[in-house]
Amino acid sequence: GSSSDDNELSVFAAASLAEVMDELVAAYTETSPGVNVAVNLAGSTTLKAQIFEGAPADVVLLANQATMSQLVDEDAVQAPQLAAANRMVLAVPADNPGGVKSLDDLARSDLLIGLCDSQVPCGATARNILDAAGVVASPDTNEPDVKSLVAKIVSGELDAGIVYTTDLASAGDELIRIDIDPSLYEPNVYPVAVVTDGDKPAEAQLFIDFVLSERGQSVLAASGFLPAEEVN
Amino acid sequence: MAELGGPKGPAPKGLIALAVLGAAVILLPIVGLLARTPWSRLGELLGKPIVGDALRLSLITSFAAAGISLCLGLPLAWILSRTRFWGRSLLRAFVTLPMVLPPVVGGAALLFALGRRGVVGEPIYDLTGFALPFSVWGVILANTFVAMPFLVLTIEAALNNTDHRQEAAAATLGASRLAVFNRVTVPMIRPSILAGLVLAWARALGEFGATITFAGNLSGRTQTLPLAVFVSLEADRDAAIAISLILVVISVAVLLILRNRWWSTQ
Amino acid sequence: MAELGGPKGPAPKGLIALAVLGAAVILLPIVGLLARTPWSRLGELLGKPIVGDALRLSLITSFAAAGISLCLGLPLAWILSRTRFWGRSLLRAFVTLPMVLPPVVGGAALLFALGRRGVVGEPIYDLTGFALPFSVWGVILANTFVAMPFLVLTIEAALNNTDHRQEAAAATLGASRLAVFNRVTVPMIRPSILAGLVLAWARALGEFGATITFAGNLSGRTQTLPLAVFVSLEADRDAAIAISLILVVISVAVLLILRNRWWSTQ
Amino acid sequence: MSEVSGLQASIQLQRSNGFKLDVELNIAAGTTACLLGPNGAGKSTAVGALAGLINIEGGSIRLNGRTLNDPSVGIAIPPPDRKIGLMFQDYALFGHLSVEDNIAFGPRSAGLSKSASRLAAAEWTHKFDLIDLAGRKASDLSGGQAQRVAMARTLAANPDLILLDEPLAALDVGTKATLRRILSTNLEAFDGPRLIITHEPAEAFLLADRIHIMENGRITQSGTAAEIRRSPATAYVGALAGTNFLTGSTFRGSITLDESNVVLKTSDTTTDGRVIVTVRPSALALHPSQPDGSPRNSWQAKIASVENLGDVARVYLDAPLPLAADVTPGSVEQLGLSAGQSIWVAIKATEISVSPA
Amino acid sequence: MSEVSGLQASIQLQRSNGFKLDVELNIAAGTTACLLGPNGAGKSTAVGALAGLINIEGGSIRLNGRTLNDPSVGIAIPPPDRKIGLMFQDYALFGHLSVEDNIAFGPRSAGLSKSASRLAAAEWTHKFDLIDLAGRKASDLSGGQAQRVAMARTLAANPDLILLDEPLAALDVGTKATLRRILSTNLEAFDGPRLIITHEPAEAFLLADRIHIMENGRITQSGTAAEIRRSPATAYVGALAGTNFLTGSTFRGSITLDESNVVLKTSDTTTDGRVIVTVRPSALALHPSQPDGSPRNSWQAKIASVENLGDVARVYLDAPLPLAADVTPGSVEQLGLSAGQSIWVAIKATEISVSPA
Ligand SMILES: Nc1ncnc2c1ncn2[C@@H]1O[C@H](COP(=O)(O)OP(=O)(O)OP(=O)(O)O)[C@@H](O)[C@H]1O
Ligand SMILES: Nc1ncnc2c1ncn2[C@@H]1O[C@H](COP(=O)(O)OP(=O)(O)OP(=O)(O)O)[C@@H](O)[C@H]1O
Ligand SMILES: [Mg+2]
Ligand SMILES: [Mg+2]
Repeated sequence: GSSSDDNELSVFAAASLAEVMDELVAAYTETSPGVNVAVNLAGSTTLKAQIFEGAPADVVLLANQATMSQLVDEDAVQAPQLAAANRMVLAVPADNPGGVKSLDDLARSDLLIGLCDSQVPCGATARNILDAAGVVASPDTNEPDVKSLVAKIVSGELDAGIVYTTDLASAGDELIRIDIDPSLYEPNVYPVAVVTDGDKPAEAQLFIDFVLSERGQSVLAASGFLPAEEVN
Repeated sequence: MAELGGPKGPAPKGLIALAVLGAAVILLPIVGLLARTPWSRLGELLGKPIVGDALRLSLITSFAAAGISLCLGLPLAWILSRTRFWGRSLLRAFVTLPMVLPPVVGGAALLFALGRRGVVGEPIYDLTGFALPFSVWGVILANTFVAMPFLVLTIEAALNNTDHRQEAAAATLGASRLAVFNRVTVPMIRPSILAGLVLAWARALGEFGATITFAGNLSGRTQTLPLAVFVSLEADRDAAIAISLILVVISVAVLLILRNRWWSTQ
Repeated sequence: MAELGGPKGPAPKGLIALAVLGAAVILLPIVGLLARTPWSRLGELLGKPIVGDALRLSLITSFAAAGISLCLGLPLAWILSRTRFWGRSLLRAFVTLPMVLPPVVGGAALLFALGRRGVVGEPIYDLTGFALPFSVWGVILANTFVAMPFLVLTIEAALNNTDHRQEAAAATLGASRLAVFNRVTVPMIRPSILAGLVLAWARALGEFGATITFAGNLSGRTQTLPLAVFVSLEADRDAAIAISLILVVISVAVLLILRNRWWSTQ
Repeated sequence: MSEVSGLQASIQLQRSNGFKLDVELNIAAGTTACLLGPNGAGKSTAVGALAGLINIEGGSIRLNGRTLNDPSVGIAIPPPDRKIGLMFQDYALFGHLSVEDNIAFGPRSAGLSKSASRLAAAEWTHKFDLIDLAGRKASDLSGGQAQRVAMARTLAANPDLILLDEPLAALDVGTKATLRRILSTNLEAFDGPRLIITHEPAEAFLLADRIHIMENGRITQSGTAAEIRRSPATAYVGALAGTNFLTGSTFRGSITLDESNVVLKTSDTTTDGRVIVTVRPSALALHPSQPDGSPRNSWQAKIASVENLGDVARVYLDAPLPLAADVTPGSVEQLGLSAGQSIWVAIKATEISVSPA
Repeated sequence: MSEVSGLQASIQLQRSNGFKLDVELNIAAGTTACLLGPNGAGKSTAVGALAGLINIEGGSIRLNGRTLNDPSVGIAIPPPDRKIGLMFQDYALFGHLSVEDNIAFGPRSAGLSKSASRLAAAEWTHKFDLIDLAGRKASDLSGGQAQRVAMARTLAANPDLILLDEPLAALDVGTKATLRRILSTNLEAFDGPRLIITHEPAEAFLLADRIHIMENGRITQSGTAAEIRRSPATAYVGALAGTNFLTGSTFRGSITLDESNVVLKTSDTTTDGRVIVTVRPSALALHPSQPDGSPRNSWQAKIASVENLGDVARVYLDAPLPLAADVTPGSVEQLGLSAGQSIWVAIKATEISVSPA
C-alpha cells in the first residue's frame, strides 16, 4: 500500500457499517495502542472497484458474500471469514398509517411499499422472503440501498418495507418492527478478508482476529448484528 | 465572402497549453471509461428491457426538467438582473443552494417539503390524494430542483454582461418591459440561454441522488438511466458501464446537433 | 446621482409570476430542510471532530478545484469560442460529458484512467511511486473533473455573446492575442467568469459520487462534507441534516460576500 | 404651466462624473427646436432625461398637459408610456433584427399585428429610401446607412415628441441635403413638438423654429435664428456663423420673396416652389454706386446699424430686405458706412442657395 | 511595386451581403490621403481590410516594402503585427478602461511598462486636450469626447500607417476646427502614410495631399484637390463644391501668397504665419472694370477657360492667380466671358479664410 503512515492500517468497510466501525476501531486501538486505523467507507461495489484499481487497502469488510467472491476470484483477497450476520424485519412508520400487521399486508395495493433493489443483497433476500411466504407484492420503489429505504419509511413516505434488524437499532422508536420468520430465508452475512496487495498482511490478520474475538463480536451485537457463528 | 475578423494569428501557446491540460482532465477519464467498456458484451448488456425503459424515462424527464427550468428560470434570472428589491442578493444566494447540497440531502429536502408528509405536500395529499414522490412528476421535480440553478446563474450573468442601450431604445419605441424582454433581451443573449439550457439538461440527465431519494427507483416509472447505472453497479459493473455509455452517446449526440451555429450570435 | 435607466415601470406580472414559481421550486425544499433541522441538537451534532476535518477539507478542495477549473477552463472556453479547428464541436460535446455521467461512473472513469492500475496512472505510479487516488489531490481532481464543464460552458457562451469590435480595436493597437484576451476579453465578460466560477465551486463543494469512488472516504484525508453527510446518513439522519446545513451556510455566505456589485459590469 | 399642448420641461440632475445639468426647455406643439452646443455640454443627457432613460432629480417634464416626470410629487412615467421617440446619437439599432424589423419595432410595440407593422414600416422604408436595405441585418450596415435606419425607426413609432440626437452627422454630402429635406417634410407632418440636436449651425437654422444654445449644462441663449444671430450672448454663439434666411417661391432661378418685392436670381434653376433662401452675410458686397459685373443681384438698401465685431463689421440692412452683411472694418471706414445711409448691395446668383421649405 | 516606402494596396473582396470592393490605393510615405465617398461606398470596409480585420480575397497589401497580405501566396499578417492604426467610425473604445488607459493601450501593447505607457499616454492626453477626462471611464463619455479619445488612442500607438474613419464627424463647430489643426500638426510628425475617411469635402481639401473618391466599391477618381476640382469625373464629385486653395503667409490680415505677388486681405487678423487660404469659387465676382465698394481685394486676371456646368459656369482664371470662379451662365453671356480675355476679379476680405498650414 502507499499509506503515508507506516503504522496505519487501512480498512475498507461497507458504508452500512459506518456506525459500528467507529466503535470497532475505538475498541481495537484500545487493545492495540500505536496502531492507527484509517477507515474508508463506501458501497461494497465501490470498494471492490477501488481494490481492483489498486487502492491501498489492508483489510476489506463487505456487506455481502457475492462481491467478496468476485474479489476472491481475482485473487485480490485471501480467504475471507464471516464477521457478522444480519436478519431482516418488516418496518413500518411509528404511527403505522397503513395499519400493517404482517408480511401478508405487503400484497395490499393501497399501500406504498418499498423494497431494496433486487440487485442488492437486502433486495434479493426480501424477494426470497416474499416468495417463501407466498406473498405477491408490487413495490412502489426499489431502493438501491437499505438506508434510503429506511429513510423513506421513517419519513412516512412509504407505509412499509423490509429492512435489516440493525436498521431498527439505529432508527430507534421512529419505526415499528414486525418480525419475519427466520426459517423463510438465509440471513445476510458480512465477510472480512486480508487484501492480497496490502503491505501489512500480519497486522491485517490481527485486526480480523479482533473483529472475530469475543470483544469484537460484542461490539457488533450491541448494534444489532448477529454473531457470525450463527450462520457459519 | 469576407466577414468578421481577418487573419488572426496563432492562438497564444500559453492558452493552448492550459486548454489542452483542461481538456485532458476531462477527456482522460472518458478515454479510461471507453478503454474498460465491455464492447463484446455490449449488445447483451444493453438489450435488457430495464435499459429501454430507463432510457425513455431519462429522455422525457431530462427534457421536461430543462424545459421547466427555462420557463421558470429565465424570468427568475431576469428579475435578479433587472429589478431591484430588498433581499435580492439573498434570493440569488438561496437559488444557488441546490448546487452545493449533496443531491441526497436535496432529495431529502424535497421530501420534507413536498413529500406525503411534507410541509406543503401533506395538505395537498390530504386534499387531493395526489403525492409527487414515486411518480414521474417527482422525477421531473427533483431534476428541475437540481438543474434550474445552473440555468439561472448562467443567464443572469449573461444579462449582466449586456449593454442596456438597445433595451433603452426599445423602451423609447413604446415597447413594454415584457416586449423588451421578449424581442430584444432574449435574442441578444441567445447563446447564453442555450448554454444554460444545456447545463440544466445535462445536469438533469445525470441526476441521481435527489431523484432516488425523492422519487424512488421503480423500473418504468421512476428509474432513470443514472439510477439503472447505480443499481447495476452493485451487481454487474460491466452493465453499469454499458448503461453509462448510453448517457455519453445521448449527450454527445445532442451537443453535436446543436452545432457551432447555435452557439454564437453570428 | 442619475445614471443608467430612469424610471422602469413595474416588472411584467407574467414574468414575476413565473419567477416566483421558479424561486418556490428551489426555496420550498430548502424551507423543508430548515423545518426538519434538529436545531436543539445542532451544537452536539456539529461538535464531532469529523465535521471540522471535513469542513476544512471541503473548503480547501472546492476552492482548489474552482481555481484549477478557472485556470484551465477559461483558456479552454476561449479556444472553443475563438479558434476554428477540426473537431471543435466534438471537443465541446466531450467537455460536457462529466455533467451527464453519474458521478459514481465519473469516479470509476477517473480510476480507470488515473488510478494506480489506470491507463495513465499506472505508468506514472511505476515511474514516480505517486498515486492520485486516496489523497487530497485525488479529491481535488475528482472535483475539478465534475466542476470544470460548468465553467467552460458558461464562459464560452459569454464569449460568444460579446461583440468583437473591441477585440479588433485592441488588435489594431498592436495587442497580441494573449494581450487582447487578458486586457479586453476577460474584463468584458467578468460577470460570466464569476458566474462560471461560482457554478464550478458550488458543484465541487457539493460533489460526492466521483470523490468517494476515486479518492475514497478517509476521515481527515479525503472525507469532505458531502461524504460526511453520506456516512452520517447511515447512522444518524439528524447529523446528516446538520452537516448539510453547514454547506448551506457556507455557500450562502460566499454568495453574499460576492454581492451584487460583483455580478454586473457596472 | 397652464398650456395644454407642447413640451414644458425643467430638468435638474447630476451625472455620476459630477456633471450637472440644469435646463428649461419649452417647445410648442407643431414647432421644431434645435439644441446647439459644444461637446459634453449635456445635450444627449437632456434628451435622455426627457425620454425617461436618465432620472431627473429636480424640475418636471410635461408633455401636452400631462406630467411625465416630477420628482417633487413622485411622478416618473416609464419610457414606453411617454410616447417620446428618441433617435440615439450612436443609433442603438437592434443588431439581431433586419432593417425592416427595426423600423417596424415601434408600430409593433403600439399593438399592430406583425403584418400591419410591416406595412407601416414599409412606408417609412420607402420615405427614407431604404428599400434596398430592408432585408439586411442591422448589424451589417455602414455608418451612414445605420443613421438613416435609426431616423426612420424613430419617426415610424409616431411619438408625441420627437428627439433626434445628431440625426445627420454620419451622412455624406449628397445624402445629407436630401435627408434634411425628407426630415423636415416629415417633421411637418407631426403634430407634436420636435427637438433636434446638432453641431451644424446651418442645419439648425434650416430646420428650427427656435434655437436653444446649451453650454456646460445650461441654456445660455434661446431664440429664433435671427434673434440669436443678431445678438449672440456668448463667444460660442458668436462663433456660429450668422446666416441670413428669407422665404419665398422660386421658379426657374427667379425667387419672389415674401419679405419684399425684390426678385432674386439664383443659379439653382431646378428647384421650384416654396423655398428657404439662405444668404451668408460675408457674401453680400456693398457698393457706393450700382455695380456692374458678374453679380446678378443688386439693389439699393438702407443701413439700419453697423456693429463692430472685431475682425469684421456687421452691417444690418433694412428696407427692402432685412439682411446682415459682413465687411471688414476697413470697408466701413472707406465707404463711411453708418446707420441711415443708402448703399448698393450686390450678391452673386451662385451665392443664393435655396432649399425647399 | 518596387517602391520601398509607403502603402501599395490593391483590395478585392466581397461582403456577406454581396457588396463587392475592388480598389487600388497607393499612398506615399509622409503624405496624407483622403477617401471621400457616399454612404455605403465601402470606405470603412477598405480600411478594415487594410488593418487586417476583414479578409481580402484578391490583390495585395504592401507597407514600406513589406507584404502584409497577399492571398495568392497565402500571406496574411494578423492585425497586431501590421502596425496599422485604425480609428473606428464608431470609436470602439474599451468601455471598462479609463480614458487614460485607453490611450495607453497602444504603448502598453508595444511592450512599455505600465508606468512608461501611462507617461506616453499623458503626452497625447495633453495634445488632445483630454486632461480633464483622463480618469473617466470610457463608457461615460459624450459622443464628441469619445471621438477625441479614439483619435488620441490611435495616434498614441505610433503605427506605421494611420487610418482614420471619420475622425471629426461628432465634433462641435469650435472643437472641429481646433482638432483639425491638432490632427494635421500631429499627422505631419508621422513618417508613414496616412489615410483619412471623411464626408466633408472641405476637410479633405484641407487635410489631404491626395484625394481618392470611392463610389460603390470602386475608386472613381484620384488626384490632388485641384485636379479633382478641375475635372470632376462623376456627378458625385461634381457635387462636392469646388474650392480654391492657395498657400502663403499671413500677418495681421495681409496674406503674401506663394503663387504670385498679389497680396490678399483677410478679415482674420488673428492668425499669423504659414496658412492655407481657401476661396470658394462662388465668392469670386467678375467685373469688366475695377470695382469700387466693399470688396477689399480686386485685381485684373486672364481667363484660361470657361466651362458650362449647367446651372453655373465655371471660369478658370490664370495669371496672376490660378483660381476657379463660379458665375451664372447669364453673367457669361452678359460679360461676354471667353478664354484669353482680361477681367477684374473682386473678393471680399470676409470671404478669404485662412487656416494654419
Ligand atoms: N454614461 C455616462 N455616465 C456618466 N457621465 C456621462 C455619461 N455620458 C455622458 N456623461 C457626461 O455627461 C456630460 C454631458 O454629456 P452629454 O453626452 O450629454 O454631452 P453632449 O452635449 O451630448 O456632447 P456631444 O456633442 O459630444 O455628444 C459630459 O461631461 C459627459 O462626460
Ligand atoms: N458587418 C457587415 N457585414 C456585412 N456587410 C456590411 C457590414 N458592414 C457594412 N456592410 C456593407 O458593406 C458595404 C460597404 O459598407 P462600408 O461600411 O464600408 O461603407 P462606408 O463607405 O464606410 O459608408 P459610411 O459612410 O456610411 O460609413 C455596404 O453595403 C454595407 O451595408
Ligand atoms: Mg451627445
Ligand atoms: Mg463607414
